[in-house]
Amino acid sequence: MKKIINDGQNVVAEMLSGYLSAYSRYYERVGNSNAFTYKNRRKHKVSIVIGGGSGHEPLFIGFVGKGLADAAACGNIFASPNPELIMKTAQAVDEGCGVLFLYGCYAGDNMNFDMAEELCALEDIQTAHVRIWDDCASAPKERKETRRGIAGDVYVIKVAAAAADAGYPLDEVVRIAEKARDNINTIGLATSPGSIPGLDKPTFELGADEIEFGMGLHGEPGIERTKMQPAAQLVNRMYDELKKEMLLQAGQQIAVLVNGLGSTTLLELNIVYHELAKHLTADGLDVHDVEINQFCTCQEMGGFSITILKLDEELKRFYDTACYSPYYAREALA
Amino acid sequence: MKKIINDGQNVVAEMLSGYLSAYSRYYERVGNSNAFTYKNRRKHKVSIVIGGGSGHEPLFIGFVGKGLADAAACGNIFASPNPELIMKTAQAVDEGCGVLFLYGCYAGDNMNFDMAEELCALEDIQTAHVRIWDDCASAPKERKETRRGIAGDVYVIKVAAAAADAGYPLDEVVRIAEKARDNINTIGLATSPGSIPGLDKPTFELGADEIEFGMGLHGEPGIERTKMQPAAQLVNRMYDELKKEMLLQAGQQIAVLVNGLGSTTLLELNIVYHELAKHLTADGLDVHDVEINQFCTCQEMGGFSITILKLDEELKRFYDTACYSPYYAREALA
Amino acid sequence: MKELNLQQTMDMLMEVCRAVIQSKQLLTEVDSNIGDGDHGIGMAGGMEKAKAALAEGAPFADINTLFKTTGMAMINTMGGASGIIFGSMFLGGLKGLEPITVLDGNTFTRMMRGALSAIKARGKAEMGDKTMVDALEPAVLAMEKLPDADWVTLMRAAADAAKTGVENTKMFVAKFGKAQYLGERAIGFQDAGATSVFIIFNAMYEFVRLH
Amino acid sequence: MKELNLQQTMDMLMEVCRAVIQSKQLLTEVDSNIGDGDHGIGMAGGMEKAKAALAEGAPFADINTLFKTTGMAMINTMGGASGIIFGSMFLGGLKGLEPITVLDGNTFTRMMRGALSAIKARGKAEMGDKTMVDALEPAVLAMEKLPDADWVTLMRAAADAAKTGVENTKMFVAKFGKAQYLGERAIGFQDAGATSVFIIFNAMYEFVRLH
Ligand SMILES: Nc1ncnc2c1ncn2[C@@H]1O[C@H](COP(=O)(O)OP(=O)(O)O)[C@@H](O)[C@H]1O
Ligand SMILES: Nc1ncnc2c1ncn2[C@@H]1O[C@H](COP(=O)(O)OP(=O)(O)O)[C@@H](O)[C@H]1O
Ligand SMILES: [Mg+2]
Ligand SMILES: [Mg+2]
Ligand SMILES: [Mg+2]
Ligand SMILES: [Mg+2]
Repeated sequence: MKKIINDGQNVVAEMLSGYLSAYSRYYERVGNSNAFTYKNRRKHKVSIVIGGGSGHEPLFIGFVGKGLADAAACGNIFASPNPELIMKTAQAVDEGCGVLFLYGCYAGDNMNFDMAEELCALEDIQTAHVRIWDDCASAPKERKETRRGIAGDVYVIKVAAAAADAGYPLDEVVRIAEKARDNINTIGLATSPGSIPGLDKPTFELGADEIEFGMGLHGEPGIERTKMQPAAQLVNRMYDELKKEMLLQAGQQIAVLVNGLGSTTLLELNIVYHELAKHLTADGLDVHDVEINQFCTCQEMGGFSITILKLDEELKRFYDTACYSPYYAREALA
Repeated sequence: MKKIINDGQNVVAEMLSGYLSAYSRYYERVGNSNAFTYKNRRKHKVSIVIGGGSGHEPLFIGFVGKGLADAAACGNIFASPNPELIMKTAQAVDEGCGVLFLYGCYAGDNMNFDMAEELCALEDIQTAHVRIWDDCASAPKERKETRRGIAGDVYVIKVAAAAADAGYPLDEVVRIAEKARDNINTIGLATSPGSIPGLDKPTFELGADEIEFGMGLHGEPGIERTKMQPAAQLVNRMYDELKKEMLLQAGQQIAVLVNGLGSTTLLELNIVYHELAKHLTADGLDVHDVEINQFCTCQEMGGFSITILKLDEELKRFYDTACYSPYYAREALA
Repeated sequence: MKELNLQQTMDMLMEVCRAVIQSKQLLTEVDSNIGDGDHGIGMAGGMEKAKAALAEGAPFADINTLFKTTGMAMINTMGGASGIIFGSMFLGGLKGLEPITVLDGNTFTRMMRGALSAIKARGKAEMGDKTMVDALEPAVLAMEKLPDADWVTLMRAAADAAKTGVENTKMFVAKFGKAQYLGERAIGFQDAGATSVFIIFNAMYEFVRLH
Repeated sequence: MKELNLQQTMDMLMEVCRAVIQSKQLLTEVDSNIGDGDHGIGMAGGMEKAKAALAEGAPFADINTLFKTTGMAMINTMGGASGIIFGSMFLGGLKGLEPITVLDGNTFTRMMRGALSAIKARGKAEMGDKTMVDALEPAVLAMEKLPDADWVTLMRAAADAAKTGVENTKMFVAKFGKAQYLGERAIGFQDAGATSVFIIFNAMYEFVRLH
């Protein structure tokens, strides 16, 4: 694995050093830790703190900014940040209106954020959390609280941050974030593995002609391994899963994210949407907005995911506001 | 090569179908060709038309939009668009104030755009062109008109489009675009090849432990093949080349772009800037702005490039304006 | 040997750090089979930091601080599931413990029982869920069956029980961590965290055996 | 055979298309060695489109339109350096040519001279620059040495000269196209475009030989 790094141990600190000095206009490091805040955040509002394992860039570093999260706490590669770091990050942005933690539902994140909330309580910081579990390939619907959080994180962060910016109190921001979370599903597929910087073996193996539906962002196994197929068939299969899971119906308003996992090109991702759009049109869905990008990756993993967010008027209001970070910028939608 | 495509012949048309239906808010196809225009472009101004071979996404499709180009003509993978397509694209956005073509300096692009200008003349469309030749590894300074255009395209497009939006006449926009072009250099390195969709062999070969400095965006050979090295050393070498080439001096104001070639992750690119920033600081350069992103790729090629733009007050004025496309969005800089 | 003094306890913890660091490759492989492959990096990194913190913090006033330093270093550098779980292995037994400067087997057994409770409270895993609990709980039970034993006997029993626990994890489907998504496919593979527990007790056993 | 009628000319161009399409793999490999590897895709794609355009456009009023249809199809589907260069190979000789319905060798030779001039004007390449000019120019010169020759003689000479031209490109450093950046390292490899020129003339030779 040829990785452009210096030393496997220091990758996260060095990445943040690069990011925060390049974008010092926007960001400020928390002490000399692996966490940072958005400088121009609105005051007197619920603070949004995001975080998780590193290695999925631009998530989480690219979802802090205007109309987005107020701060991010970055763990080591594929490992949750620690409780003290999370607490310090919350402390750095707390405005006395409470802090909402948004993170993907993984054992490590759950435990570290839980303990961080205990530490915050000792510091008199009011907290809440919403765990994101959008990956419908990772567990059956009845056990959805054990599902993984993947690209759907992006929508939850966007919507919750807009609600916080709109001045909603903590319990309302939680309600809206949970509503978004409960209206989002994602399914992915992998064509080739990523690798952990500093290790010389990839995170998993796939035959030269194989792909896996539903594979997780760290190479966790999915629901089916098959031979490689043309884009149209791959998208068919994935859309079917989402349609069943989400009970999609004509007239339903949705937002759609086609997300590349790392080395799959924008050319390919746009072809994926070319195929997906046919289904959405045929089923009479009302497509409010679409993003085709690399938002939630697993190093140079090959493959992509499709995320659908069902919108109602309230969610749409928060979805539509402008946001800005170096990796996720949108003008306000009309 | 596992590519998420349907058919090697149709990739560009299908990619554009996906892109233009996802972002129909912003874009409109020219007829049913592989070209499109920005819907909300300013009127009564010089029109900026960009284009070149596909396969380098987000270039060129992602550099059309607010404060950016007015239209793009997309060729087949790694092949210039044809003269008729270019002419039709120009025709679609011509406001009677002239059309400026911006493209990378490659034999195919040069000939096709030249012939397109001849076709435009027959249609009474006033035209001009600026060829971009920023890759200082591709030829010595004395023959810089034969150098390749790579990531530096982004800056020339940004600055020229801002000048056009500011209402400058064609000859002035040409002057400013050329000034930008003449103040930009880029050097890249490749760690692994990309592949042309539909072909099953990569575009070139590199040993498991080898990298190549100065390799072109289609696998054209560079200036030196060496063993893989830590990020710090790679950046040293590249910065040295740029410093020599551009005669960088303390106090010079610059903008910097660290660009990933495809599968090299944002984690790595940010580490590259972590190293680069040390040199820039040590040399007393005045870093006005930095971007770390994947703007100009070669499919899933591994590696990155560093671009430096020397700014003066005029260039800075145009650099600083806001711009928006799904893949390149920036707020106005203070 | 019935008691370890402060220096000996410190040396034993240092030995634990070294053993885990040396097992980085093994732990990477075990976690790669059914997890995400980072357990070796994580544990080795945490133990590097613990070693450094112990070296830097010396001399220590009491054994409590030794354990606290180790546990906090792990939690705060590793992050991840195992940072908090393995940090708790060193921290979780300190609650309510008066400052001590000698460590006898009974006290250590009580500390490990406290750690086990903390870990189970935090992580909700029970025996059979294919986690480090499958190694830690048998080790604690084995130690509890040997009140007033000397350190060598105690640690041999703990390491043996942990080892059996590791073997048992092969039979289980995972309920926590990244292996849970594998379902039946995880069967046949041992749990990474359980392997670390064995390495830790085994290092302690080797230490007391040689001193 | 001294003259081709309209249908024969059409059949010959179809044969050229087929031959190039069949050489896709070879052209890919040749371009991969010292270029970007897309010449096979480009030429095959252009010729597919030319074939379709010829089939669709038939019946044609004159031979001029046959060549124009082929050349325009290539330019407008291939793009790239070779789209315009090879499109010009079919278009470039039409300037000033009265509509014709039979094609004799002298006219064809003049057309190829016109094409060569157009290509050199557009692309600025000269003999020795390691481009398709290195195959086309010798072919034109060879044909010009055979006024009033029958088609088989003429085309054999053209194909032979092109073949030698291809061989010669191996000795050159490239001045145009993506191989230029290779400098000395391009020596030993033949030029992709020159290879296509040979394939085109050779297909014509095979066609007239068999008819
Ligand atoms: N809820 C839990 N309770 C106890 N141990 C756990 C729990 N979740 C995970 N573990 C332990 O952590 C180990 C995984 O550690 P590691 O690979 O470092 O973390 P991650 O799963 O975040 O990659 C598992 O092998 C298991 O023993
Ligand atoms: N300026 C030129 N004049 C004549 N032929 C050229 C010129 N530039 C390139 N060619 C021909 O085009 C061929 C390359 O074609 P192709 O691979 O399809 O285009 P590209 O170089 O854009 O990838 C070269 O082998 C060469 O013969
Ligand atoms: Mg992990
Ligand atoms: Mg090409
Ligand atoms: Mg792990
Ligand atoms: Mg080529």
